[in-house]
Amino acid sequence: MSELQSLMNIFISAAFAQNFVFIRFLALCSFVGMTTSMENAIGMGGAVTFVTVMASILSYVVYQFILVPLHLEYLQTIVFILTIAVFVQLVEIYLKKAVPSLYKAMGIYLPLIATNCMILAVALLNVTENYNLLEATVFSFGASIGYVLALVILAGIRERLKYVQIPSILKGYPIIFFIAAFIAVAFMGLQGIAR
Amino acid sequence: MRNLINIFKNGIIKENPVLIIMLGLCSILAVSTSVVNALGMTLAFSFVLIGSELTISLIRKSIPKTLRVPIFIVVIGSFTTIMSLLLQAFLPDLNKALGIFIPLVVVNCIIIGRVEAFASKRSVIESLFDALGMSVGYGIVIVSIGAIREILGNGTILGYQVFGPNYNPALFFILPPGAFLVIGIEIAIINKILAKPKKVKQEG
Amino acid sequence: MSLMQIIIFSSGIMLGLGIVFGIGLGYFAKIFRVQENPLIDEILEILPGANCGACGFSGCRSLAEGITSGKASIETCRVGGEETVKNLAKLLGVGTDNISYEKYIAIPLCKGGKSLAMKNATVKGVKTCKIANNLKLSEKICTYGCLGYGDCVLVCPFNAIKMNDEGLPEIDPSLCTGCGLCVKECPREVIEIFSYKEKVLAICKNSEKGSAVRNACRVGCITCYVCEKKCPKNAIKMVNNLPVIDIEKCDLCGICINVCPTKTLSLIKALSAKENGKK
Amino acid sequence: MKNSIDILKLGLTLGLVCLIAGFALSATYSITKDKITEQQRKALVQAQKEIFPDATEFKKIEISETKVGSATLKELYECLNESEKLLGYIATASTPGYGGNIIFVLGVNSDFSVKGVKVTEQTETPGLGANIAKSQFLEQFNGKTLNDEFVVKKDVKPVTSATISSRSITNGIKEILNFTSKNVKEASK
Repeated sequence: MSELQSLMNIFISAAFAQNFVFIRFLALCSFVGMTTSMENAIGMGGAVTFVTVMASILSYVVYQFILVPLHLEYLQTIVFILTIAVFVQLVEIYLKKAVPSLYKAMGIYLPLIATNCMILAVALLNVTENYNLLEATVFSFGASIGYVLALVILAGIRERLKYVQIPSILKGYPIIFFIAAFIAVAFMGLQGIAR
Repeated sequence: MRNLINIFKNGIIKENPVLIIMLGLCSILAVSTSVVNALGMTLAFSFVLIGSELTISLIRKSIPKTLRVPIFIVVIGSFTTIMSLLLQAFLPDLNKALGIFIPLVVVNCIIIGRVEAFASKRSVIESLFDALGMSVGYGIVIVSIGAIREILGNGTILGYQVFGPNYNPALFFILPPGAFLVIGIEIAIINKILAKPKKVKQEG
Repeated sequence: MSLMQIIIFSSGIMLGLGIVFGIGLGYFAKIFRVQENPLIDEILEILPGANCGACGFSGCRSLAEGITSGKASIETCRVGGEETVKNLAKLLGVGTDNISYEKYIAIPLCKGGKSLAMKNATVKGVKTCKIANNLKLSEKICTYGCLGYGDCVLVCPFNAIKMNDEGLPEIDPSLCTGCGLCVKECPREVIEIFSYKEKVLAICKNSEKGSAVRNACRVGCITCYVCEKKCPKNAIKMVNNLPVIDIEKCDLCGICINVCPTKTLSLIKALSAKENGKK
Repeated sequence: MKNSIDILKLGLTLGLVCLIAGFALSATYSITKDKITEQQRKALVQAQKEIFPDATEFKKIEISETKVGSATLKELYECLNESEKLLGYIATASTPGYGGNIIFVLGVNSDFSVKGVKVTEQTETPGLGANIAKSQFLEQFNGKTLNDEFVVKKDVKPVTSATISSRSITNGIKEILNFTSKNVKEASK
């Protein structure tokens, strides 16, 4: 049935074909920073997935039931980012109380999740592609899976970088960007699989 | 006065937002397919950065601690929306070229970073100079990457043919992997210049 | 939708959202208040906040946590100096008498100012010490001395360093806390940390033989061994062509300072900001 | 009690900041509102003028946005010249391409053959797929009618190394042409 097929289509295109990190260049700040170790990457990926899915549902509801009836679509950027920021701050306060170990590991990156480009981009794309609620959730879930995939791939490679000879000039960030370039070529190959 | 110039110079070389502090990469890699786009993005970016840093440092005393992030976000968000409305009205083709990256200026990590680290602690004039320094620093990087990618990937600069008509451009540089490569090279160059050589420890 | 309606609706929605979120955040912050030791924030207020890491902790906040959990004593923070130790003692109700408090400061070991060091080039372009040192862009012949482009000035969180008109850094002992950031920053490691007790020091880093130093700088140490011979307590030993003075043996008689042909040796106490760098 | 006053104060401060922001935004929006709609109209009118140079009036046919196969029809206009004679129809539609949606304007003559095609917006791979927006590729559709096959490599020469983009725009045109000819017949009866 074509309903499920179009949902799968959205999921695959968000996670692989139009990967948010390698093709659309979103959320690079945390991508570069949080991939020093595998559990950092997974911890960050998990939190971002949760926040992205919840934020995209929240912003969909706010958009459809407040902005559209009053024809104030132009407020979408600021209303979305405000809801996302407040939502992330609530998650931060909750994490600090309930799971202090994860809170310590996240360090500076927790408030930066609020400004993670991907979450706002997902909310905005839900509007421009005028998805319904189910499609929007699948889209945000696909996008965050793509993000976690990118984090895990790079974290894996970066952990092995310690045992490898790198020319001194490329030490630190340049080598990471070179690796990202080659992974991006691989992801570009996937671009045709989902319309 | 010297201190202010220092802050301005700081933003360009010593603490270049992109190459040293490694922030704001999303917009740089995505938009720098041509110099015109890069200039447009710098224009939008500096408008929002200067506006936000000034407003935040004006009201920095009266921001309660728990509301710090939401207030920053509302101020930056409103400047971004004003900028995107103005762009849609007066520069429609730039708006189409930059597309989704105009609203994404609000989550540009440099603006949030500078506002939190600098503007919420320093006086208005210092924030102004810091914002100017950062915008120039950001502009230099994005325009240089834009130029490289446009010349190699498209064979044109600002739209004019550079290598003659039958040069088939190395498309690689317009596509996403090229962007990663170019910024990697640029960081390597800056590392080489600014790196402190490991000197042998002198005894005695 | 008339303009007035748009303005009223938008402002109304934003106001509504703002209030709802504000109250939500406040309420949430109250329920999930983490019982953190309030002492940490008080200590953090007293600490200088330079996050320089000289105390071995990864920043003032973790030092504050160390102090509250007893892992660190109150004078671990050298940077804060006497005034921080006193405030911390007052806050924690701990006596300060048994604490031997020693002040450290940073001292630039170079007297070769513009008028004293010989030049073999004039430099145009980016003026930072790192770049000059890296690309060998320095005006002075001496490759050990201070480059004079002020990287240390920028890095000092306490604004204790100023460049004098001789192009040499002057460190104000009252402001300097000995945190060591300038030492790390200087590409030629001209600046070093010393305890601020009275002593004699050789203000030069050039460890080459006399003749090479003589045509590089008028105030460099030309390894003439005069100070080593003349010192009544033979407290001075030449190591790597530079005199090292043994603090215990030296009784600050000052003979070596007067006898030194190039006036490289200086008495630390007298080394106030003004005098440094002049012949 | 003191706590709830604090919370209320927090709410009011954030509310106040948002109010000021909301006011500033709505002020800018009201200034730029008509300018933006005018810009959008201008892009569309310019595309229509290019396809039907001698048409003077574009009457919008009341038709809601409908999904036609994989493409979606956005708007449909009747084009009339000075003497109110029907010249043809203009349809704005979008079809999913390689990189994202391709938005194009299709001009249809009264005998339902293709008058002209213009691509107004696309995010295909720059340098490759983006060439479908160029006129050399689009002009080959002029004059085609329903009984043409609209199949890439057969009667439609694709853009080199961008078969997916060429195929998506080709079948987008085919479906919209098919849809317009069917629906307009009922509408004009």
